[in-house]
Amino acid sequence: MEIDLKRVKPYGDALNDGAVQLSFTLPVPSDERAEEAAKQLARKMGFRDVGVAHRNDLGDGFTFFVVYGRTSHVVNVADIEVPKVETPRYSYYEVNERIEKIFGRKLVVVGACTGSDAHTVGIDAIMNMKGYNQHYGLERYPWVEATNLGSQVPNEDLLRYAIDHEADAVLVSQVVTAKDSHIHTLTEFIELAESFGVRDRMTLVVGGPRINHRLAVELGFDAGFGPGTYAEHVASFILEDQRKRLGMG
Amino acid sequence: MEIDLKRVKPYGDALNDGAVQLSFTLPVPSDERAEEAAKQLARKMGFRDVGVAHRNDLGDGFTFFVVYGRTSHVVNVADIEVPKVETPRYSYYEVNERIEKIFGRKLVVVGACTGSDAHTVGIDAIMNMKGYNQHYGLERYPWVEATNLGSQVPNEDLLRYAIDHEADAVLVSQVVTAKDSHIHTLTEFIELAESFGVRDRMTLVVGGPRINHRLAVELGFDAGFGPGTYAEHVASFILEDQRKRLGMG
Amino acid sequence: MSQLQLDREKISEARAVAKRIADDVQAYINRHTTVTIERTTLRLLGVRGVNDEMEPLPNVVADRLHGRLGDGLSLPFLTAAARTGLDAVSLSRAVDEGAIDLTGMEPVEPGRIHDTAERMLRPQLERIREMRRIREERIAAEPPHGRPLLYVIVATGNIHEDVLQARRAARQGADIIAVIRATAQSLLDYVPYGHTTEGFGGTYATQENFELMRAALDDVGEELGRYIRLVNYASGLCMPEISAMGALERLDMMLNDSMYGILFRDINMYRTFCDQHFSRMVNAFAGISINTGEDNYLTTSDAVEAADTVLASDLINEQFALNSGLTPKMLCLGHAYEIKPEIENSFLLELAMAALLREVFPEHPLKYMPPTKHMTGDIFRTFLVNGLFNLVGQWTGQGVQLLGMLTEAIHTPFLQDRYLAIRNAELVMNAVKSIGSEMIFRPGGLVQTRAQTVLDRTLALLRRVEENGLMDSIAAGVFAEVKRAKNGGKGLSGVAAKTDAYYNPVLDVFARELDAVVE
Amino acid sequence: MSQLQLDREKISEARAVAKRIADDVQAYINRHTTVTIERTTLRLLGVRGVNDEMEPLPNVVADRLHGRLGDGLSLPFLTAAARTGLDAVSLSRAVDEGAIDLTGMEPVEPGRIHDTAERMLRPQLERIREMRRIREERIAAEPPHGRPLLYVIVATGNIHEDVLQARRAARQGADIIAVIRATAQSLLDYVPYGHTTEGFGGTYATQENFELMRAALDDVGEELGRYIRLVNYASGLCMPEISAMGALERLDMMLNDSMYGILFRDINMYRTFCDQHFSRMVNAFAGISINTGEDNYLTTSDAVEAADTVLASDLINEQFALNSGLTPKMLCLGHAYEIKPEIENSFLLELAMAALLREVFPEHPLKYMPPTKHMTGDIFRTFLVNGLFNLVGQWTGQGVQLLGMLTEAIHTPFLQDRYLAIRNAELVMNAVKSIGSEMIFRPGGLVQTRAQTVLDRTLALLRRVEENGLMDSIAAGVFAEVKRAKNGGKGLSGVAAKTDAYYNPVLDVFARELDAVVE
Ligand code: B12
Ligand code: B12
Ligand SMILES: Cc1ncc(COP(=O)(O)O)c(C=O)c1O
Ligand SMILES: Cc1ncc(COP(=O)(O)O)c(C=O)c1O
Repeated sequence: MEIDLKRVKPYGDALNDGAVQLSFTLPVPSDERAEEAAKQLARKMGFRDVGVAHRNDLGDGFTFFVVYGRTSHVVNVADIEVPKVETPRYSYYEVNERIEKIFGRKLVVVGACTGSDAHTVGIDAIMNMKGYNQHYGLERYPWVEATNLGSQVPNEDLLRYAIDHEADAVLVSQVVTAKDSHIHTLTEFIELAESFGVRDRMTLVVGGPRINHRLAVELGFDAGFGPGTYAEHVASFILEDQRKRLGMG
Repeated sequence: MEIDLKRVKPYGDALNDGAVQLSFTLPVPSDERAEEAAKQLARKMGFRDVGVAHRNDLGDGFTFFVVYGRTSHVVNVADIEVPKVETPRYSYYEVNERIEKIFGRKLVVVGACTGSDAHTVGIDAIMNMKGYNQHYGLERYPWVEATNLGSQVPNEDLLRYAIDHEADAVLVSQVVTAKDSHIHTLTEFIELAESFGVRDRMTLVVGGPRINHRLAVELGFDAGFGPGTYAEHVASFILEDQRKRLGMG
Repeated sequence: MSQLQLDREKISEARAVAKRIADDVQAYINRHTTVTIERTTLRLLGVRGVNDEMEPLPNVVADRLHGRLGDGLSLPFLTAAARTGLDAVSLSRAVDEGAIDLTGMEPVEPGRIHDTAERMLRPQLERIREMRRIREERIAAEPPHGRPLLYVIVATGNIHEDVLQARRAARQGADIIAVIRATAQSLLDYVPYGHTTEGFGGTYATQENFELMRAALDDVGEELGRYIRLVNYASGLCMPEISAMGALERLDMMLNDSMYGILFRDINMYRTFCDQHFSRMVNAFAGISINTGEDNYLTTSDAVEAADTVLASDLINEQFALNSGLTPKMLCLGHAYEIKPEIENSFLLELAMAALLREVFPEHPLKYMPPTKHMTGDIFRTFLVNGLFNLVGQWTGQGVQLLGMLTEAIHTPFLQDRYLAIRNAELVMNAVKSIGSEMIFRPGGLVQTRAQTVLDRTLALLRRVEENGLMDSIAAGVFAEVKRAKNGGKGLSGVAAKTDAYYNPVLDVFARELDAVVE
Repeated sequence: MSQLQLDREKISEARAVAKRIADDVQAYINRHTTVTIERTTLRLLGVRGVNDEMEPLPNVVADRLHGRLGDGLSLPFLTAAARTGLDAVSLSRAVDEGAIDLTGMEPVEPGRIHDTAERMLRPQLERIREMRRIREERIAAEPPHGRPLLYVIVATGNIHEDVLQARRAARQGADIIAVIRATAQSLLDYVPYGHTTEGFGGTYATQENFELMRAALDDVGEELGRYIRLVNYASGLCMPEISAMGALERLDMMLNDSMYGILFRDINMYRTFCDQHFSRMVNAFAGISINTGEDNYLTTSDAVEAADTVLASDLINEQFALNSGLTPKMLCLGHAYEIKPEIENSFLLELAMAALLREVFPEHPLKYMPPTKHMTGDIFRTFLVNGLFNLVGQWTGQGVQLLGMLTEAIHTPFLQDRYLAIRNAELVMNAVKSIGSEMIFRPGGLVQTRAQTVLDRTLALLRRVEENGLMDSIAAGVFAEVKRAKNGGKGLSGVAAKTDAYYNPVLDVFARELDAVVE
C-alpha cells in the first residue's frame, strides 16, 4: 500500500476512499426535504456518495443528521511543518541533575491559571507536589523553586510576582477557550510582559487542553503544552531554554 | 428566531453557527503533523474554527480524528423540491374497502428481494401475513392477492411470474447497496420490464432501507419506499396508481 | 433493601458526628448576619428593581445603611415606611435619590413596625405560598417516572436563546432544566436585573430571567402533560437573594451548598455559612429542593481515594439543611461518577458508592453527576461511559440524574448533544428498569466491601473534622484538597455580628413557620 | 454458579431429546455420502490446485467419476495412483487432460489400496497434526484473558487489503479475526483457488488466502505476544472441503452449523446434514473450534418470542457436534443480543438468556453475537447498545464476543468502526470485570423466571421436533420461521447412498482417532 503523502485522503476501508462521518443539526423540520438539504450541504463541502445514515426529529423544527460521504479533498501532508518543542525530554532525575550542573542554583518557576479561568487541575498537575499520573510536580523537584498562584489570577499579578521573585520561568494555564477567551488573556499577558521588559529574560510557557506549541509560539510564548503533559516535559524545556538564553553549559 | 430558508446553516447552539461534528481516519502516523493535516482537510471542506477534539493512534500509521468545525456553506432549503408519494395513506380497512368499490376484484401483487440480495425481512414485513409492528402484511388483505417469491430472485423470474399471474403491481426489495449493487439490479429490472412491455401496465414499486421516492422515480419506478414503511402505505399507492392508470373511480 | 450489609450503628454515629460539626458552626451563624441576608429581607419586604445606574435597589438601600448591618436593615427601612407611608419600591427610590435619609428617622413604636412589616411582607409571602401550592399540585398530578429525573443544562448566555433550548430539551424528554449562570456571577455582591442577553459561560440569574423561563417551561410542560422543573444557583455571594427570587418565580430546585462557595469560589467561610443558612430557610419556606455540590470534590481529588470526603460532606450538608428546616425529601445531595473508567471494576466501585449513598440517605432524592474529569474529546467513549453512569443511576434509584454530554471535554452542549444525552438515558434506564430489585450484591463481595470501607473512612474523617472544627478542617484542605483561610476569600466585610437591636421580620416568620434553628 | 435456579432435570431431559433428534438424522447421514465429502477426501489425499480453466482439481476428478459417488471416489483414484505411481496432483492433472481414465482401471488388491491411501494421506494428516500442535502450544502459552475473546470481521473482498485490516485489528486489540466470505460463495459447489482480490461483500475463502492470512496473523501475533485466532466459514455447499483447507492452514475456528445452510442459504437438508458431519469430523481431527449460527434466527424471528428456538437449536447442534467427535470446549454455540433495546427491561431479558446458555452449556465457550436487527443509522445509539451487549458478555462469561459495529445498519466496517468497537468492549468489560461473581439474581425474580420460562419452552419445542422429526420440523418452519422442503434447495444431486462397495480412507482414520459416529 503506497501512500502519496502529497495527496492524502481519509481512509474508510480502502486507500483514498475519502470516507468521513459527519453529524449536525439543521433548523428545518424533519422530513425528506430536510434530508435532501443535508445531502446538498454535504455536497457543497465536497462530498460524493453522500448518504444520510440517520435523521432524527429534535422537535421545534430542528433535525439531527448522521451522514457519511466521501470527500474529494486531499491534503498535502508532506509539506506540513509543525513547530515542535525541540528540546530533549529529561526524566525527573536528569532534570535536577542538569540544573545543579549547569546553573548551580534552583530555577525559579511561577505559575497560575490566569484571567477569568478557574480551572486549577491542569496547572496543579504540573506544579503541585503530587503531580499527575505518578509524575511528580515541580514543587517536588529539589532544584526547582516552584510557586503556584492558583486560578483566576490577573496577568498583572502573576507577572509582578514573577518579577518580585526573580523568576526564570512563568507558567500560564488556560482551559476555557469559549469565545476565544484564552486568546485574549494570553495576548494581554505577552503585551504586559513586554511592557514590563521581562519578555526576553523569562521563559514564558503556556499550557492547557486546547493549547499546542504552534499556537503558543504564534502568541509570543516560548513554548506551548497540551493534554498529557507532565512536569518533566516543561522542566526540560525551561532548563534548556534558560541555558541558551544565558549562553551556559 | 428567524430562519432564512434560503440560507440555512447547521445549528450547534446558536442560529447559523454552522457547527458540524466530523470523524475520519487519515493514513498517517498519529502526531502533531497528522493533527494539522486533519485541520487543513477540514478547512478545505470549508470549515472555520476547526478543532481536533480527539486524535487516536490506530496503529500501522493510521490516525483517527474527532473534529468540530463551523461550516461556511449554506443551503437553500426553500428551493428544494423533493418528489413525494402523493397518494393519501389509507388504513387497512380503507384500502380493502376502496379496492372492492373501485375494482370489484382483488388486486394482484407479486414481490421479491431481487438479484443477489438475500435480505427477506423487509419484503416480508410488507407482504407476509404477520406484517410489521402490528401492521398487517398484504397477504392478510382480503382484497389483495399477494405472493412473496422470497429472496435472491432473478429479475426475469420475478417479471415472468408477474406476467403469468397478471399482476397489477410488482414489489421489489433491495437492501444491499454496497458497490451500487441495488442500482444495477433495479436498472436491469426496469429495462426488462420495458422489453416485456409491462412497464406501462403494472405499478412498479421498490423499497429498502436506502431507497427513497426520488431515487425510485429516477430509476424508472412508480414509487419508492424507505425505512418505516407499512403495507398500507404501499397498498394505498398501488390502488391509487392503478385507478389512475385504468381511468377508474 | 439493605443490600450492602452496612452497620446501621456506624451510619447513626456518622450522622451524629456531622450534627455536632454543623451545630458548632451553627452557633456562629446564629449570632451573625450578612449584607445579602439583609438585602434578601428587603426583597421580601417588596424592594425590587434598579436605579438609573442599574444598581439593584436592595443594594442601594444596604449601601446607605453601611455600618449598621449588625442591627439589621429592616428597622430603619420599616421605620421610614411607617413614617412616609411609601411602598417598598417608592421608598427605596426616594432613598436612592437622597430624598429620604434612612439613618435619620424618628423611631416608631414596635407594634407599628411589626404591622408595617407584616403588611409589606404579605404580598411576597403570599406569592411564594401560592407558587409552592402550584408546584405541589402539579407534581402530585404527575405519573411516577420510574427512573431518575433527567436533568440537563442550558447555557447560551442569552435568556431568549436559553428559553428556546430549554423548550426543545423538555420536548426531547428532559424533566429538569438548569440555566447555568454566567461565569463569575457568583462573585458579584449583587444580583443583576432584567432580561440579559450577554453572559459568558452561562446566563445571568435575574428574577426577570427566572420569570421568563418559568413561563416558557410551564407552557411546554402543559403541552407535554409533565411538570418541567426549573433550577438555578443559590450560590456565591448572593445565596439567599437568589433563593428569594427563585421562591417568587417558582424555581423548583437550587444548587445550594454549605461549603461550595468557600472551596470553589474562594468566598469567605463565615460569610458562606451565614448565607447558606438563611438561603436554605427561604428554600424551605418556598418548598424548593436543594442540590449540593460534592461532585466537585472529585474534579480536584481522586474519586477512588476521596470517596469519604463526598459522603462526609453530604452528611454535613444534610445537618446544615435540617437546621434550616429543609426535609430529607428536599435534599438532592451531590455525588458523581468520576472514577477513571479504565480502572478495573470501576463500574462496580461506582455502583458501590451510589448504593452506599442510597442507603445512608434513604429518603433523599440524591443528585448524581456524570463523568467529566476523565472525559476526553473522544465523543464515542464519553457517550459510552455516560451509558454506564445512567445504568448505575437507574440501578441505585438516584433521584436526579444530571446527564453527561458526549462533548464534555469540548464545548458547552449543542442542541444535538443534549438530545443524544436524553436518548442515552432513556434507552439505558428503560432497558435496565428493574435491575435494582433484581440484583443482590454478593455478601462479602467487592461492592459490599467497598461501600463498607468508604463508610468506615467517612466516620473516621468526620471524627477528625469534629476534633479540629469544620472551619479549621477546611483551612487544612480536607475537602477537595483546597485550603481556605478563615479570614480569607471574598465577602467577609459583608458579615456583621448581630447587635442586641438586631431585628429581622423574615426571621420571625421563619421561626414561626419552619422547623429551623432561628435565634 | 447455578444462579438461575434451573431444574437440572429439565436440562438433562432437553439434552436427551436433542440427542434423539440428532441421532434420528444421524442414521441417514451414516448411510450417505456427498460430492464435497468425496472431494474433501481427495484433498486430504493430496489433490490440490486447478486446471487451465481454473476448475479445482478435486472437482475435475469428481466430475469424471460422476455417477459413482455412492462407491466413494477414493477407490478408483487410489487404484490409479497405485497403478501409475503418480502423486495426487500429477494424477489429477492426467485425469484432467484425459490421459488417464479413472473409470477404466484394473482393480488392485485391498492391501495395496490401503497402503497407497496411507502413504498419500500422510503428508496432509501430518501437517494437520503439526498445525494442531502449534495452535495448542501457543494457546497454552497465553495469559488468561479474563474476558470474552474479542472477535472482529474483515471484509474488503481483497485478501491483501484484508491482511492489512486484520493486522491493524489485532494491534488494536482483537483476539479473533474472521474473514467474511464473498456473497454467494456458499452456493458454489467448488472452492475457488488462489489469492483473490475481487469479492463482493467479502473475500473468497481459498486455501491460498487462508495461508496468507495465517502468516500475517502469526506475524503480528508474535509481535504482540498474543495468539491471534483466524476464522472462516465451513458453511455452504463445500463445508467439509473448507474445513480441510482450514485444517491444513491452521484456521482456529469455523462458522459451522448443522442447519444454517438449509435455513439461510436454501441448501438441501440431506446434503447439509451429511456435509456438516464430515466437516465437523475434520474440525475435530484438526482441533478447530466451531461457531454455530443460531443468532441468525433472531434476524427473522422475534428475539423475545423465539428464544426457545435458539436454545433448542444449540442443543441439537451440540449433539451433531458430539457425534462428530468434537468436545464441548470446542463448541462456540451461537446466540445473540437481538431484543429491541427499547423494550422495558430488555437488558435483563438478554442477561437471562445469556446466563441461561452459560448454565446449560457450562464448558462451551459460546459465541455471542451483537445487536444488528434493531440497529439503525443512529451510530450513537448503536454504540451504546453495543456497550450493553459487551456488559452482558462479560457478566455471563461468554467465550467469544463478536463485536458490534456502530455502523451496523450502514456499511461493512471501516477501520475506525472496528477500532471503536474494540475500545468499547475493552472499556466496558474491564469496568465490570468481576460483575458476574458479584451479583446474585433475585430468587424468583425477572431474570430467573425468564430463564426458566425459556428452558421450559425449549423442552416443549424439542419434544415437538422429536415427534415430527427434525427434517419435517424444518419443513414446517420451526427455526427462523423459514420453511424448507426436504427435497428442495441446492445440492441434492450431490448426495448419494453409500453402496456396499463404499470406501473412504479418511473415514477409517476418523474411526480410529476420533470419538465420533463413523459407520
Ligand atoms: C474539572 C472541571 C471543572 C471544575 C474545575 C475545578 C478546578 N479547581 O479546576 C469546575 C466544576 C469548578 C468547573 C467549572 C467550570 N467549567 Co469546567 N471543566 C472541568 C473538566 C471536567 C475537567 C478539567 C480538568 O480538570 N482536566 C484534567 C486536567 C489534568 O487536564 P488539563 O487541564 O488539560 O491539564 C493537562 C494539560 O492540558 C496540561 N496543562 C494544563 N495547564 C497547563 C499549564 C502549563 C504551563 C503546562 C505546561 C501544561 C498545562 O497539563 C495537564 C496535565 O497533563 C472539563 C471537561 C474535561 N473533561 O476536560 C470542564 C471544562 C474545561 N469546563 C468548562 C466550563 C465552561 C466551565 C464553567 C465556565 C462552566 C460554568 N458555566 O459554570 C465553570 C467555570 C470555570 C471558570 N470560571 O473558569 C468547559 C470549557 C469549554 C471551553 N473549551 O471553553 C469544559 C471543557 C466542559 C464543557 N464541555 O463545557 N470545571
Ligand atoms: C438481518 C440481516 C441479515 C440477515 C438476513 C436474514 C434475512 N432472511 O433477511 C443475514 C444474517 C442472513 C444477513 C446476511 C448478509 N448481510 Co445483512 N443485514 C441484516 C440486518 C442486521 C438487518 C436487516 C433487516 O432485517 N432489517 C429489518 C427490516 C424490517 O428493515 P428493512 O429491510 O429496511 O425493511 C423496511 C423498509 O426498508 C421497507 N422495505 C424494504 N423492502 C421493501 C420493499 C418494498 C417493495 C417496500 C414497499 C418497502 C420495503 O419496509 C420495511 C419495513 O418498514 C442489516 C443491518 C441493519 N440493522 O439494517 C444487515 C445488512 C443489511 N447486511 C449487510 C450485508 C453486507 C450482508 C451480507 C452481504 C454480509 C456477508 N458478507 O455475509 C450477507 C449476505 C446477504 C446477501 N447476499 O444479500 C449490510 C448491507 C450493507 C450495504 N448497505 O450494502 C448491512 C447493512 C449490515 C452491514 N452494516 O454490513 N444479513
Ligand atoms: C453548589 C454549586 N454551586 C454553584 C456551582 C457553579 O456555580 P458558579 O460557577 O455560578 O459559582 C456549582 C457547580 O458545580 C455547584 O455545585
Ligand atoms: C454458521 C454460518 N455460516 C455461514 C454464515 C454466512 O456465510 P455465507 O453468507 O458465506 O453463507 C453465517 C453468518 O452468519 C453463519 O452463521
